[in-house]
Amino acid sequence: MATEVKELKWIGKRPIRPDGVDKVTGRAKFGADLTLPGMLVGKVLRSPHAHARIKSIDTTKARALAGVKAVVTSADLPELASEWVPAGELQINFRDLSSNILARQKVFYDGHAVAAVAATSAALAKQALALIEVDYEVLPHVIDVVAAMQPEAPLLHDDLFTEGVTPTPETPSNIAKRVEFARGDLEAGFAQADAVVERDYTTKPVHQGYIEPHAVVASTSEDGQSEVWCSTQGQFSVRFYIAKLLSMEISQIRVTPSEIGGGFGGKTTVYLEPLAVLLSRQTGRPVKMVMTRAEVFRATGPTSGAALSVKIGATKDGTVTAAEATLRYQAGAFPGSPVQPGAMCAFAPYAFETFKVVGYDVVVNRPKVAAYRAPGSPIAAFGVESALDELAKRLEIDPLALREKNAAREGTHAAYGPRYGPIGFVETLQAVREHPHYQAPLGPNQGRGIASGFWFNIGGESCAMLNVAEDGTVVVVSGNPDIGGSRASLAMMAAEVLGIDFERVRIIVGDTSTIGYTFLTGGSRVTFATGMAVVQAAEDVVRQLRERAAKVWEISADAVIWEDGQAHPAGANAGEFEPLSLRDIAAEAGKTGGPICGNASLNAQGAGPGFGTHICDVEVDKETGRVTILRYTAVQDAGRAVHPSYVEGQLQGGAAQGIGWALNEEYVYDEDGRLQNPGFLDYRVPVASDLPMIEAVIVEVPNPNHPYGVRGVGEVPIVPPMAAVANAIENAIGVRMCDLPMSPPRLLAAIDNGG
Amino acid sequence: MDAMQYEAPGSVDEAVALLAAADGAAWVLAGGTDLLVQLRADLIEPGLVVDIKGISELRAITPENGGFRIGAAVTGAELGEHEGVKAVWPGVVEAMELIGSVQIQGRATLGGNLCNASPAADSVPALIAAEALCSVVGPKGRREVAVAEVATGPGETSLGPGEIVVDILLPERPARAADAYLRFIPRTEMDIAVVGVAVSLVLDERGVCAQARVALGAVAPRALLVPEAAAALIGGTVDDDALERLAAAARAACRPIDDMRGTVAYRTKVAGVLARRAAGIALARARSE
Amino acid sequence: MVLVGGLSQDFTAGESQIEVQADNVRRLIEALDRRFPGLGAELEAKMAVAIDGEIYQDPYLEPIDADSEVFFLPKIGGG
Amino acid sequence: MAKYHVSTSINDEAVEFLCEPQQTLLDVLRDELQLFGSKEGCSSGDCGACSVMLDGRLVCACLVLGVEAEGRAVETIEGMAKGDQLHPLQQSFLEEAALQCGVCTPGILIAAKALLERNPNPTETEVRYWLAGNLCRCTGYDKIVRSVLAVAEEMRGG
Repeated sequence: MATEVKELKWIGKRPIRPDGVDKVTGRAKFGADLTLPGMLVGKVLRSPHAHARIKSIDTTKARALAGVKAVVTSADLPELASEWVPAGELQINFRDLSSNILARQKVFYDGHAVAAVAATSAALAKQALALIEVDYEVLPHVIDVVAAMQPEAPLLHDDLFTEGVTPTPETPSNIAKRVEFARGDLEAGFAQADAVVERDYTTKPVHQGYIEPHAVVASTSEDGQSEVWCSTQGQFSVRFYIAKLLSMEISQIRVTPSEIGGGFGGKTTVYLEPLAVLLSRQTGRPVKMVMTRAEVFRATGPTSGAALSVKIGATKDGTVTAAEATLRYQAGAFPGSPVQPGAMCAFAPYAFETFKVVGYDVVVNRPKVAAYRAPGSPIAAFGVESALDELAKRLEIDPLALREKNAAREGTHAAYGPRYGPIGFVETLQAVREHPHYQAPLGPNQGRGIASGFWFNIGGESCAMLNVAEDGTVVVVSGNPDIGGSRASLAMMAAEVLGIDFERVRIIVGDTSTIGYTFLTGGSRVTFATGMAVVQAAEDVVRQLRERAAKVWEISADAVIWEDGQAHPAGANAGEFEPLSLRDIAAEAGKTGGPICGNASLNAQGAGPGFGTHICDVEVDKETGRVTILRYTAVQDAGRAVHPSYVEGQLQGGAAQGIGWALNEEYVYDEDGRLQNPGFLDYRVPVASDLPMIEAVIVEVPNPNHPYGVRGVGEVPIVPPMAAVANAIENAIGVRMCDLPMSPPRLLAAIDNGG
Repeated sequence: MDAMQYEAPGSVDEAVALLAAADGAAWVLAGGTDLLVQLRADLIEPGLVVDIKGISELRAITPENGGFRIGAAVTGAELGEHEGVKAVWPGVVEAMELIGSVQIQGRATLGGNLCNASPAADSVPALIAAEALCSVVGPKGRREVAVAEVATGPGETSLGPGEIVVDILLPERPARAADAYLRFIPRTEMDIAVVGVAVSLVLDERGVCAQARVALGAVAPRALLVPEAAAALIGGTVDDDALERLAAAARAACRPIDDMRGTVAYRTKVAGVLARRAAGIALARARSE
Repeated sequence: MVLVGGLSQDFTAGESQIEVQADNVRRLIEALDRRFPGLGAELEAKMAVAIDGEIYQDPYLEPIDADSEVFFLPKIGGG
Repeated sequence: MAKYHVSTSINDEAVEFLCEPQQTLLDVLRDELQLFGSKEGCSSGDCGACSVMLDGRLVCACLVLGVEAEGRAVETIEGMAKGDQLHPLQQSFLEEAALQCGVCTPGILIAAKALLERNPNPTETEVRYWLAGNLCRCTGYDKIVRSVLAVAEEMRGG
């Protein structure tokens, strides 16, 4: 790679992020931090039932309350046909999305939105909700994925016929889709095996747990133009969804992303935004809507809970001869679980010749799932990486060696299809082997587990704009909300290309009218794809700078080179001129052709897949079932770490979320299908004292498709932890846990049952 | 919905008068760590909130006959900073300090933890084991009542209309005596107790356990004093055998429910484990006297 | 050579490895649609394509060599 | 609804405001005084994003009524930097990348400052338990804890 020849000035350094000061002083404006004059407060009425037919909704009394300015129900939303529309991120059925935002004939889960009001104060809006009369006919409900797949299960949608089965079934069911990825002769493969592990696993739905609840302010003028300010991972997605759901033209809507207080995939869809626009349109006033924490838990998407069956066989030397998995993922109230990517990821780290993965997308009476970090992959990996560990034990092979033996490498035909280019999985395994943690001594009731994980990483559409100011400083405009420090990495790439100080680059996140379409922040794409756009826009600026210098010197632009932030004559033949800095050229820009502005728009291809391997040490209190995480190391191939601190941050944060998923996070529903723990008290995300330091080890196998070798890093770190913890527990006390979370009551019961 | 009123009286009499006049629609605000959550979640709609933190005697910790009188509005943080109480009743202090985060500790009060009447209140088993008394003042005057008699069930107390708990009296502690409190929570912080166990014991000169009190939290509708568990300790040197009998007695006393925080089986088993461990801590403390 | 993954086997009656002549993705999809009517729209809406290991999320005119290995796979999102 | 008149001190400035009795101090800071640095993450005292100092005690502003601020001193994130001088913790959080999305950051900084004022030489375990009331979902706490420990050392060293 050309970039490796030249020493880099900024890539790999750790400058202070451009948005940092605002965030440590309280100045940064998040979703709920905007107020507008005359603003109304909007609130949502939610279903108390898990499954019910709405016989009628009477809003008369609510409308009559002084101070209430509007009440809306699904009757106020356009009816949309059932069709799957490519909406940037996978497929969206807008009929379902509309019904999720305001229920139509039926409510499908506790917390499902039924009506919304706008009033002059929060207290009045609450009162108005209490005055809306909804007549429900309560229906039998189903929460569990396996139960929902049974023929006699309560049916959520009478028009849902399983897709992916030939012929298409004639009776509706809760199974929305079947997917399959397979290669080779499974039976023959298992016949060759010296040892076979076959296990069932379950995982619970877990919430992204972003600390900032969903929030939006919308203002719609009399000519129908809407301004929307909200906390989202993708302002362009919000704009498209609102347009589609409210039958508006896209150009009528301007969405400004606020600072976003965490998303992890959960803020890639819409809940309040269309309602706020609708209410502001009806009232002619700005409307602010902010979810309570209970609403976040009851009504926004967690990732799927699942039931899996995994079977893996290998010969004595550890060569896997066949692998099979059946994945049953809860989609929530409407189709669309991440079972497909889960099925694709299940065996992705390995060069298995013979395998079969079947996945089922199953609707249940829970909130519709949303994306959560590497959607689908962690669930599948919990099963596969647990089974591999058992297999290693059965074969008396080091679990790391078993993974090395079967690891995917460059040229391996990936389980989901194509051949891998340069990938760094083996390098992560090697880094684990060489890490002092892997050999460190352990005490009684302590155990060590390892597990690996994979995510595709994505590219996609991005724009970037670079404006050179009169003094030679540069403003970058990106179209991606910055959750984890991407403004820093993008500004660093701009500074690198321009050869100027990082401090001379400012960067803002543009609204939908300021910058061209940019696909959302997710899939670990921003530093890769938008980074490519920033590099190209910066190169566009460099091209213009060379042209301007050429004009000043009255030579050909080809005879000008750009080095260390200055234009130089290309060689002796070009003439003798003092170098011109960006500052010099910017000062004279008016005379040489006007302002200097670089642009790029692209659809980035070639995102390099990401792999990681984690080491986890636990200690188990065998009398209470408590698991203490003693030490944790997360190793991952980052391709090239632009700002290593924020890459480490992704590894540490993902690992912490995975540990929560492994040990304590779960949704608890009562018999009536009502969520019992819609708060941070009993939905137990890890607190600071639950965790040790999390050592992040970055391996760099550059992605040849990115100018600096970048791979996405945000998703992979949540994939290995659940199995790493389970494997560590098994090594500590000899008890194999196949059900998440491995909470104290569950672990103690397993210990008492003799494992 | 009537508008809520807020009053911050300067004396106990004033507070009692306000509460008595409000006819049941009033709530006492001490630390507010439960009250404000309920208010926010629309679980309660008080007509009047009486903030008792402005009453100086409710904020004081006063030595009394070798023990301490602790105002009902003393916070966990204030109690934890009081070296005197900590030295005499370490179990009570550690129980109070386990409640919530540092932020909660800055607000949550001993009286509030008692009167909120949660079966899982951390300070209550420790206070019961310590044989603490509380002073209750109401329209009919002042009375003293054992801490164990305040809560009658989840969210229910024996306090009459207009009555408030004004202070809690921790008695003098004999020589070679100590207490300890342990609870189990799924995380290391921030959770409600799944099981809580307090043990208070007194050793004689030979190291034989002369007196003991064992109280359990979160395993019944209210905190339980378990004399059978104490009996397992009394009269012996608190050896392994006694600790096993203690654990068995603690388990036998449990009448828990299954809920999202723990199962019947889990709570019962862990009550025995914690009883044994808490007794071990109390014993070590008493021996080091 | 074309390998068809995932969903589209509905259309191809289980055939998973198909030889097709096409010099770019657009022509390939047209050729497949002629052979399996309806498959083209399905591929365009839901599938990404990998040409010799390189994944294109929104493929259109990407060139395909005579000996290229092409693989259709579901489009990927992310958190 | 009758409003209450409250005189208080916020970041060393005398402030008067009107509020309804059920409004929390957090509601007042954000909705009445436009001090948006304190964040609302849960309104139940579980996340710590609204951490402020009240008469020198660390509290969740969501668990304090606005009327309770009468005659008392409130310190918020907006008062942490002095003029253009960031507090060492603020500076360290920037340098050590101890924040990602940043929504928990104001509360964590207030809590960490309270810790160091009380205990200038905390252990890692003490830092972790002190900050247990401040949820962070992005960082896994690693860089936050390191940053607090580094500042403690720096401040001790003078």
